Amino acid sequence: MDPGWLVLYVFVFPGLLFLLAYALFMEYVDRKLGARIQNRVGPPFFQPFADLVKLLAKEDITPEDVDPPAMRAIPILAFAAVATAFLYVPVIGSSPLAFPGDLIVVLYLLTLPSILLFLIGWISRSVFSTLGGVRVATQLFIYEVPFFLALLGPALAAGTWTISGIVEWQRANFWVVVFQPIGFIVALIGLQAKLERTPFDIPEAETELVAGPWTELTGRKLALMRLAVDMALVTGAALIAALFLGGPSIPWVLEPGWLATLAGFGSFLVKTLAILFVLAVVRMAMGRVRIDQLNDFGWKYLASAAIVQVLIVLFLNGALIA
Amino acid sequence: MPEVVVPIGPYHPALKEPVNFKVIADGEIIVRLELDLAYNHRGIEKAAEARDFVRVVPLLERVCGICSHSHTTAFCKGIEEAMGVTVPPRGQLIRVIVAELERMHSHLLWLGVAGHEIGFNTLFMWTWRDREVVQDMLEELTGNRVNYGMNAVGGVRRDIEPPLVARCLKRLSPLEERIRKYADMVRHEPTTLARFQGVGRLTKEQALAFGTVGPTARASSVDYDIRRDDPYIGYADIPFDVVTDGQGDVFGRTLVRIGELLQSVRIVRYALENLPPGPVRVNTPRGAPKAEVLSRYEAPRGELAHFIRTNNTDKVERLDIRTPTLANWTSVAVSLVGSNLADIPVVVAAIDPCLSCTSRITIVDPGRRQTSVMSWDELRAHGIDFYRRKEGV
Amino acid sequence: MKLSERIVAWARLKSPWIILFNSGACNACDIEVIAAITPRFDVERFGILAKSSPRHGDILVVTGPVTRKQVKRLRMIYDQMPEPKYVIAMGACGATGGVFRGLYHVVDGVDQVIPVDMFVAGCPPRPDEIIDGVVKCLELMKADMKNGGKAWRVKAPAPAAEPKPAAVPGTEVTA
Amino acid sequence: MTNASPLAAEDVMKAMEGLGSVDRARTNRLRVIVSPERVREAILRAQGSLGCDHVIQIGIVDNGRVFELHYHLTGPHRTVVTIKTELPRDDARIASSHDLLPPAGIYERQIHDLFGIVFEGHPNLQRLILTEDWPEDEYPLRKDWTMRPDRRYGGSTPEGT
Repeated sequence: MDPGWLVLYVFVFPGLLFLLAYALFMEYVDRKLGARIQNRVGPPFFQPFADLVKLLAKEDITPEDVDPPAMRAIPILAFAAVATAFLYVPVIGSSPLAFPGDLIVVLYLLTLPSILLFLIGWISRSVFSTLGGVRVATQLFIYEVPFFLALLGPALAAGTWTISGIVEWQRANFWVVVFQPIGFIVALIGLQAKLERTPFDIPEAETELVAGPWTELTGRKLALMRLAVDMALVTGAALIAALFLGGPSIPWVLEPGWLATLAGFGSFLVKTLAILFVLAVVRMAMGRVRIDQLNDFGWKYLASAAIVQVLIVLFLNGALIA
Repeated sequence: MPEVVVPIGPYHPALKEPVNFKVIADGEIIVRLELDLAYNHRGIEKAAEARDFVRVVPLLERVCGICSHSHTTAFCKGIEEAMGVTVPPRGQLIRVIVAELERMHSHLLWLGVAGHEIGFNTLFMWTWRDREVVQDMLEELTGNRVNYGMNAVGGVRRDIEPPLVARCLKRLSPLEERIRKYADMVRHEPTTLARFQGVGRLTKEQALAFGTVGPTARASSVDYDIRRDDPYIGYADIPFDVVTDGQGDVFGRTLVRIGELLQSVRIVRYALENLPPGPVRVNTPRGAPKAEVLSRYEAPRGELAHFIRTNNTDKVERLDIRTPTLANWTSVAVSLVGSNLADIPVVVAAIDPCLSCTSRITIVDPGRRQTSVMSWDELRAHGIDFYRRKEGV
Repeated sequence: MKLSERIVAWARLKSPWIILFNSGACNACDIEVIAAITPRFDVERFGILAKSSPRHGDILVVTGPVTRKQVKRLRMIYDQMPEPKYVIAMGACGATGGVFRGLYHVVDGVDQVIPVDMFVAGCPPRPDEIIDGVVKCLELMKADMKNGGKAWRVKAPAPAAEPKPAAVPGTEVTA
Repeated sequence: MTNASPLAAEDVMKAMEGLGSVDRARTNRLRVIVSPERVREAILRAQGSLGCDHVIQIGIVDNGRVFELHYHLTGPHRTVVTIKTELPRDDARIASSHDLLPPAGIYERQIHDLFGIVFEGHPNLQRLILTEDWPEDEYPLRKDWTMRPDRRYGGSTPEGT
């Protein structure tokens, strides 16, 4: 690929700039949907942007006894990890940066914000942050395994570890969700838990721990961390759309090429927003579970369901080859 | 992980009111609990001794903004008893209407807050939306949304006109329908069930021993309701049922409150339809003869007691207020030990604490205040010993 | 103002996050503030969010006459908030102590403890009035940004606070 | 347990025999006046033979001469049994009843803080209600208490908060 195009791809579209804009838009859609379900009007469309700018301009307090460079670095790391992960997820056709095994890298990069959130809770020297951080780590061990297993299904079926490859395979065959519905549901639940949204917002449970690991964050750090989570929402939704719903591919051939790309982009938007819709409705229709209840649920049902799904995929693969 | 002290409050988002628990948690399990509650102490009892009856009523209204009518009614009926004055039936029924509307707004408020405590914000928003209907009725009846200013010694200060009665009656039916919907929602929503059932359980014996009152006691099948057991302001003639439940946990308390909401709708409807004609207020003497009255009242949170001593002047010699929240605190502190950190808000909220009532005077520490850290076995032993001592009485 | 300053000023006005602190009120103001969040009034329309950590807040809403026990805590919450921060004192109690003025365990008004930018009258103020108060506070914020800080509002030094009356509590005429 | 027949004055008189006089303060409230030393005995008897299982309130009155303590108890019969006793102002102490009535621990602590009555045997009679820096020897709800201008009553700090 032409290096000029690559720079454009990484920084403008569908890289950083688009990601930022889409993340803010997603947050708006999420909040607005929630408000409508709750019988309210909800925020205006520029609200996430206003919040971001305001937080960036606010005083930045570093609590006593906290290592300032570490505190400063963590939100930036989280932001960078998610922004990088997004580059490998196909938005308009395949990603030019795709390489064998990029699915593993994306999953790893998406785990980073949670670990960093735990770290920032741990170093904040506040009881609420520490407990929140410990809860983040506990929750991480509960949802990561089923989430990874669920995302393993499409890769096994397609026989490739590149996300773009899985998308291609789906274009040739059919959407993964058709024969892996369990995996799809587990992946959605895992994403909800990863993003710490109700009913899995245990780490930042407002009524118990003020704001969990977020308690001591101010100004820029808070802004970046919020943005990282919004971007993780986009990346996670895009990832699930790519792995289960055929990503930006469209089932029929369009001419000319730019029209196909445009249609692919449209299908990307529709699919991610549909996933967001499901996540938002779940968020609004439920209360928060306790961490021990999540532990029960995660290991008893979620992990078993994911394993069953993987076994089914393996069996089907074997049957097809035989 | 070592034991952590989690300070909950006095500024804490779960409880918009100031209270402080030092929760000593081992990981997620509560090991010990230290309560410190009097952040709202303002000294109202002292002030009540220095002001005359007319000025005490607005003061008592501001003991607590949620149960403002409860405090004034308890006080007024105590003073009326000391003076030997009878309030005309119309005035009494208007008091009942306001009291039951207040119970409705308080219970709806509680239901929303309980939803908020478990992160179920949609329930919170929906109940508070319907609470606005009650608030509208209260505003039309009394002229104010929160501190009604309705009571005076000798009766009520505003009469209800027939068009207003019709308007209120029209609002009741949709409200009742909504309440039934919430009852259904709470019974079937899985996360609510998971968070409410089996949490903060009190047996009937414990509920009696710790002196709980109101919905907290009634959820542990203690059949105790001042409205029926010691009828006041016309409750003797009004048909209603005392709602009890045998589960004793937060879920039981929720069901009791929802049941009481429906009963309140019934009472308000009955009272509106059967308003007798006549005056709403009688003139009272300026002072009260020497007397001693224990005025009990079933506030939304339970039995409220005003102990009033008068001494031939227009001021009380002593006004001693025992609020329902104060009576319920001991049970909370006991039932929280050993439970999960995440359960604190919901268990505390389950008694519907009204801290500005409570801290107007006092408080509490049921456990011994050791500074040493107890091991889990020691704690168990302590718990067993504690219950044995309490229940042996 | 430079363009960046303009954008920041706009963002601040569009996204005020509030912190609610009860410094000894009777709950009436608190439930009215919470009622303002709920569907009938829905302040999220204006970008107002109720936040839980004082580190995230822009506007501190204080209800109630400050009781002696809460003075230290109120001060601490205020100190924890990042600049620029504003304080709204709610209701008659927040302004003067209301019916509790002169009682032995209150210090009569929020401005005895922390600087207050806006008072909202009422006992309790209706949610509409609370929203109006926040909006007026935003106008003040705008004026502050135009004039470069809160200093322009100080015209003359405030008279020294009167010493607390030593009379028997409750005998004074309430304001 | 509900709707048991109300207590008759005779029952209370019989139960409280030898402790003090019984009078009827109101239709459903009976009052027995006992000396401070025998309060615990009276509570035990009320719990035993009168079946009182609920303490409503420990009311306290400072009438200028003495402190009056009123233990309001009730039970399934829904009649309020008030046990009244008087304590001298200069040496106000009485045995604690926290072990007989679990909720009483709370009420006694509040009374101690505001009136300075000492409940002997209470496990934890500490300050809870007033602010931490309130002067130790001042009890605001006593009739003869006034705020002294030369003293600092906590809350505001010298640096002008």
